[in-house]
Amino acid sequence: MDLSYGKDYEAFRAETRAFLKNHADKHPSQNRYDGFTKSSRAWQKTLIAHGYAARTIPKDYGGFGAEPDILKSRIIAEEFVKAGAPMGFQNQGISMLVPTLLELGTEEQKKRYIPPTIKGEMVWCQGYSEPNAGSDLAGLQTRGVEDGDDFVINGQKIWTSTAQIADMMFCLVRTEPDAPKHAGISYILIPMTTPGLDVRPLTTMTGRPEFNEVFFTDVRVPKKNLVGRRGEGWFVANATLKHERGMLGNPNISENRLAGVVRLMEEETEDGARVMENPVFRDRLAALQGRVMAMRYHGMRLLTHSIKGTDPGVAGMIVKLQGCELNHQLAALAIDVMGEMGVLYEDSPHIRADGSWQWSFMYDLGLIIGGGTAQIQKNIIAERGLGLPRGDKEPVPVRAAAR
Amino acid sequence: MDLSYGKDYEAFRAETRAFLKNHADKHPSQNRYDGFTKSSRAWQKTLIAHGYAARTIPKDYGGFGAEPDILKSRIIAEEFVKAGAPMGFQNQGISMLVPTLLELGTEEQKKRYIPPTIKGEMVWCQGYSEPNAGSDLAGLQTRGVEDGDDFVINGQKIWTSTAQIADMMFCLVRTEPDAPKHAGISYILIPMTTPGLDVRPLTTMTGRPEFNEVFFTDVRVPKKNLVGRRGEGWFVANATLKHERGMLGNPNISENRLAGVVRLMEEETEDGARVMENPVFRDRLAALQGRVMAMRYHGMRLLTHSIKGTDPGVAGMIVKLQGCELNHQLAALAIDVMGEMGVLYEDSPHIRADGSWQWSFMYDLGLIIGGGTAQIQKNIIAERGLGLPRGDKEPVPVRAAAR
Amino acid sequence: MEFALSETQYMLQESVKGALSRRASLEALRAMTDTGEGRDALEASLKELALSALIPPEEAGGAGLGLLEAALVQQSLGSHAAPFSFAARSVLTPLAVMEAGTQAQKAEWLPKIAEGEMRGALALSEKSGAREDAKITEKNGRLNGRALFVMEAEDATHILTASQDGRLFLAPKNQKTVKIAGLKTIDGTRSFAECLFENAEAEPLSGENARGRSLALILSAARILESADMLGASETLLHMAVDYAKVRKQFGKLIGSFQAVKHLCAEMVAELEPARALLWFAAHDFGENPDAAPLNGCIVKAHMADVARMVSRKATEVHGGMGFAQESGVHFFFKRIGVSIQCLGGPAYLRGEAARMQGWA
Amino acid sequence: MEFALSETQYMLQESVKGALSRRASLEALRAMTDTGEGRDALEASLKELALSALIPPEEAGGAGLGLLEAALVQQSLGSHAAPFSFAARSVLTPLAVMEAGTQAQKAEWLPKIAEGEMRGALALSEKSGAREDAKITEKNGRLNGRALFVMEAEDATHILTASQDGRLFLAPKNQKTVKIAGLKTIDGTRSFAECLFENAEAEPLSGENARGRSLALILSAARILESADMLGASETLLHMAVDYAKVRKQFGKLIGSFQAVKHLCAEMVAELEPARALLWFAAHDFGENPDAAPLNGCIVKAHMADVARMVSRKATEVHGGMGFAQESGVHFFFKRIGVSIQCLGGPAYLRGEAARMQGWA
Repeated sequence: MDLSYGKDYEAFRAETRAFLKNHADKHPSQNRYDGFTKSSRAWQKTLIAHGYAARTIPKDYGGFGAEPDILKSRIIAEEFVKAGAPMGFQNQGISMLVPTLLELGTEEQKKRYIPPTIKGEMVWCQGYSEPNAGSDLAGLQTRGVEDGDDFVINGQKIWTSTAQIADMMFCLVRTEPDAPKHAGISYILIPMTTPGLDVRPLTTMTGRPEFNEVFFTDVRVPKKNLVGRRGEGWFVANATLKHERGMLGNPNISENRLAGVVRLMEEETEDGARVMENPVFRDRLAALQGRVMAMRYHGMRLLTHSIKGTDPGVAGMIVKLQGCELNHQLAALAIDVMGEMGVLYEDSPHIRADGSWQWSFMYDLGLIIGGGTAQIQKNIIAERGLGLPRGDKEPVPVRAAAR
Repeated sequence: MDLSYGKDYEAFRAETRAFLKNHADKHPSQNRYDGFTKSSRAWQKTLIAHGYAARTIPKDYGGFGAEPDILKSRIIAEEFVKAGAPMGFQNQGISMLVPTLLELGTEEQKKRYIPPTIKGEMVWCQGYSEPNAGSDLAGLQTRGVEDGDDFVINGQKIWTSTAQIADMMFCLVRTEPDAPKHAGISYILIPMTTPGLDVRPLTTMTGRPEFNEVFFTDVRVPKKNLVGRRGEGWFVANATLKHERGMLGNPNISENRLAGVVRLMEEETEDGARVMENPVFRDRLAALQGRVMAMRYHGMRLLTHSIKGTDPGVAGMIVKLQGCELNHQLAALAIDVMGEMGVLYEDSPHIRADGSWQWSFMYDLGLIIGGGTAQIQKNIIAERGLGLPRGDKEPVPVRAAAR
Repeated sequence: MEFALSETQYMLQESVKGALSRRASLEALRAMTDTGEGRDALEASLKELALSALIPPEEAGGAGLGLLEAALVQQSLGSHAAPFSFAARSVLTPLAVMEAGTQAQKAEWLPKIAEGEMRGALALSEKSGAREDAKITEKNGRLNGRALFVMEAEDATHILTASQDGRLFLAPKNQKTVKIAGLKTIDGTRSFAECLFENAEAEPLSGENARGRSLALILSAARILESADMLGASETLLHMAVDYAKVRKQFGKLIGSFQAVKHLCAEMVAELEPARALLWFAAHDFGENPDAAPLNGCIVKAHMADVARMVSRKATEVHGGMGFAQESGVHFFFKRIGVSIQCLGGPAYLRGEAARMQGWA
Repeated sequence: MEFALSETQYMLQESVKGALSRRASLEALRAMTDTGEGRDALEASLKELALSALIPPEEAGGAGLGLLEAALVQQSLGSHAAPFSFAARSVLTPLAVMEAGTQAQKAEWLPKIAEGEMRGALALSEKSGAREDAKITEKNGRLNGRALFVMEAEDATHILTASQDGRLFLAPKNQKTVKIAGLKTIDGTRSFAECLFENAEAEPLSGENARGRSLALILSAARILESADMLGASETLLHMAVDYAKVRKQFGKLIGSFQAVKHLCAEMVAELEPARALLWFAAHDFGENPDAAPLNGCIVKAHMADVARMVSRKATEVHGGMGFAQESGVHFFFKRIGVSIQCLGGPAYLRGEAARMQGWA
């Protein structure tokens, strides 16, 4: 048991800090940082050059070409957060598509797509979910019919974030309708400018168009845009999904939120008394603190497994379920602490923190549902983690997380 | 909406009070009143004579012969509780077997069994559950094979309360092993003195032998002890079960417990301060008070349906689930209020209320599980109450409540 | 003994629901909250039911009904998330006048309330845990100070408020010394505002029955009505979830056949039905036993808030992703409940009050 | 960076579990709690592992290990609900001597503790919310007063306690001025007693490091050990439930194939795994960062108590009626957890303490 990082890593940390100090005035602001501006692309370029972004992507494809090192990645994340500097781009293209191409793409696909993607010059969206393929992702019905050198695609995707600004979509399409459910799906890269492709915003409970629906009417895509073999898209997608692991349930989010609730309880008053003086709220706060700490050290345990390359077993399967719920509960406490001021929204007078607690409370519920509902997560934990028998016709699907 | 009982009923209440006043020194103590003593039988006889027990049982079978009147029954219950006088016998013979015989028994069976049962001279136990037939009661395997004028019974029953003192058992036995699951079961009355019948106490979590196991080895019972027709026992048992409704989840129990917790919080101290001064416990108490009140008025709503003979729909299906859970939560709060003193048990020094809070906490969990687990209750509510579709092979069983 | 709605009460509720089904369907609600279109038709349709005359006595041209009837109407409004002012305007204002007004005030205001000419907003949120510097003081018959979370101020003619010492006042809204600014909440179906009194004229409700109790009674009635609204919204969510579970398929099966979905639905109904009975009791008992009303108001609203929050969570989960999309309409009820939970005291505040009222604290 | 048990730590835990599997199976446990039969064999078997020498430093003949190792042992004991005194005797007493004793006291007691000749009981429950009139005062080197819920007094030679002003004392148990009476709890696997000091002799632990902090540290270690015991008992309950769900059939199917049963099991493990990490951290950090130990002790025990109560409920439910029958053995763990939850402060008390320590209250 050693919670320190050791001398070599502390040297790397010092190096990172020095870089950040030298570049303190050279990066764009972290707020609403979406990576698609001139200044953010310039910052990304600097980061790649110094090995703080696209760190393990081979130099041939525009990356820094370092060996994977989880602790160094974590140190980078820790120091960037401390310095308030924006990290390298984190989007579905970089976190999901690029690793998939590295593993299963053709040389041509790698050369063509990876460099602009990691520079932020090519933006991707994910075309997995459909209106009738939610928890049951493999039930997807968007069809691609072979026609000469192309596939002609018809159907609909939903829950497609960033579709409105994306250049490309990586998409699951049923190309062999008569094959068994999990076979007959292909993984295809589709330019968003292809005629017949229509993006419509999807407004959620939060009141914001967080996602899109994408409609396909005779969308023609060349066959060379297939990743992996035709009919093996389900397995290509699984390769993608494993890279997505850990994007949700990040304990840092919970820790920041906990600190935010503490500040809120110090500041907010009820009948002139600070809410922190209310023992009932203090009790809820302390209970959530216990949960946050448990998730923090649980995360360190999983990190250790990653470093060692060992399998954490069932412990590795619970992060999404517990982490999303915890964040939701922290937001719920914040709202209750604010009372009536906690339901203000948008540009209302008296609003606290731009309404972000309310937004989180609702968005977190979306996260609890999305990427495999809490119910599906529990099935997975019970069946894969604890070895309980599968029920008839209640299969555990492979699911995308945030989309 | 009228929460009063009306003039006629208040007259009946006055009459009841007068009876209780006149008999204040003529009844046995209410504590650990099990109805099987000389004095309790004498009291039962008095109650029947005045119409406060066996009230609606026809005079031909030793009852009082009144028309059913739910409000009068309720007034009797209210006034007896207020006066601290023991009610008429409430046991499985009276609440389950007697109504079944009245509906489906032969004239000979009625004449033979009802009079001694209501007098407390014949004690019954229920032989339904088996080790492999719990939630799935219809899966029972105790077999009765026809032999001349008898059935010869082999098998095992479990969760049989009062078996150790019972004279008779009403029992479900599989008499046609090749018939479909729910057919082929017969409802048979078995004298507990029959050779081959062996009763062994079953100790529960509470540390007390609350139940028994009953073993049958070539137990020979005459065919005339069949109630209803052979193979129709499942439907006879259903007739029994409907009479059992409302035995669990009695809101009076919750109200008494709530009052008990309030007293406890006034009395118990922590570091010299009354627990009632602790806002965290007050908050829990007030939350449970809301639940207790909701169940009280829910009970009045169901009572109104009973009086009118109308169907309460799904509202009638939730009492066991909610009531047992509420009682369990009240006991949990009481234990937390007492802290370390709350886990004392049996004859320990410093123990509070004879350890009854701990006993309740554990026994209530048994009630939550017994008579159809909370999970089975929820299936019933969803399928029968809300019309959700049955899952394959997850049938909703007919279940016995307390046994 | 009859703990059930009477035929008349049932019919009243049905008639309100009927009008709302015609004028406040999900589609209509979307239009009303997006563009305001359809609001006039809804107002007109409900005007036919003369809801403003529900509470005032017959001699004032009203129906003289009680808080249970009002709660049934509010429950119907909640069940459609209807953008319609009722609680402050048609229940709490007349109740305040009837409880605390002089004979002259009753004679003046009750007929106007029944007619819908006089429409009160409610500015009492600072009496349930004041936030920031919210408070109203009275000096020489003039009001000063700030009220947050004023309910139904839109289109009101008066503001019903209370001074620091607990006396009730009716302040005309249309005076320069009263400044009103809208507050935007997550709930687009009801209006809230903040109200600044700068030496504003106001009429004290100073009848012979006016006492500290009057304020407590109005707060209790307001909490019971919020509870009724939450009950209605929760019922709709339950029904939407059950209906969805009966048609939505995943893995080749109706999702309602999965035990996890069944249990979510069962847990909702198992909490809602007893909560309904508690609401009936509190609303009925309000008229019968005013001494118990303040405590009942706290208990019923704290409990209903817990139940409604649970239902809004679980109903959304049953809907899966669709519950999170505005397309399903779930969000209207989810957010309306979210506001009701905090309005006039969140659960922890109300349980604290309940403890105090029972001498526990 | 390595947040994992070392090979040695893992082997220590396995060796304890191995001894317990042989000597404290469910059947053996039944015999030990019913008649006492088998206790000697268990004692002997664990004596081979020299658990009493775990904490004392090498110069005192001990292994000089830390609280994490001790917690792993206690977790194993909890996982078998083993009727064996370890926490007070072999961890808290030596820690108290090492933390607060003089050089002479260390030299005298630590070797005897390591040998098992000196066996301390813990009388500190009145420092976690005193019940009734429990308190210990010191005057002229003599102790007076009453301690409730003294742990491991059976077979102890000394009682470790603290005076009102927070100084630690070791009182020999075998003196006329110390009266001990057993307390019976729901948990038949551990012994509790009340202890009356009537002008009893006691030795103050008065080394140069003796401070108010010493008491806080011992309390923290005690709470971390209780948490470890709950973790072990909860793990066993989870495993029993999962195993049962894999063999028990109802409706012609394994009950583990029903979604409701799956979800009960998933909910247990989803809470238990992070709680395990929290326990590892608190136990490890105890030696690294004593300033944080008092807070960590409160947080870990409050959290573990919530988790363990949930697990004991759900594991029993998975077992159905069998969970309620003593035959299944579920009750041993259910009740051991029930006692641990309350011991040395229930969740609400500990969260109150945690708030105070962080300056929130």
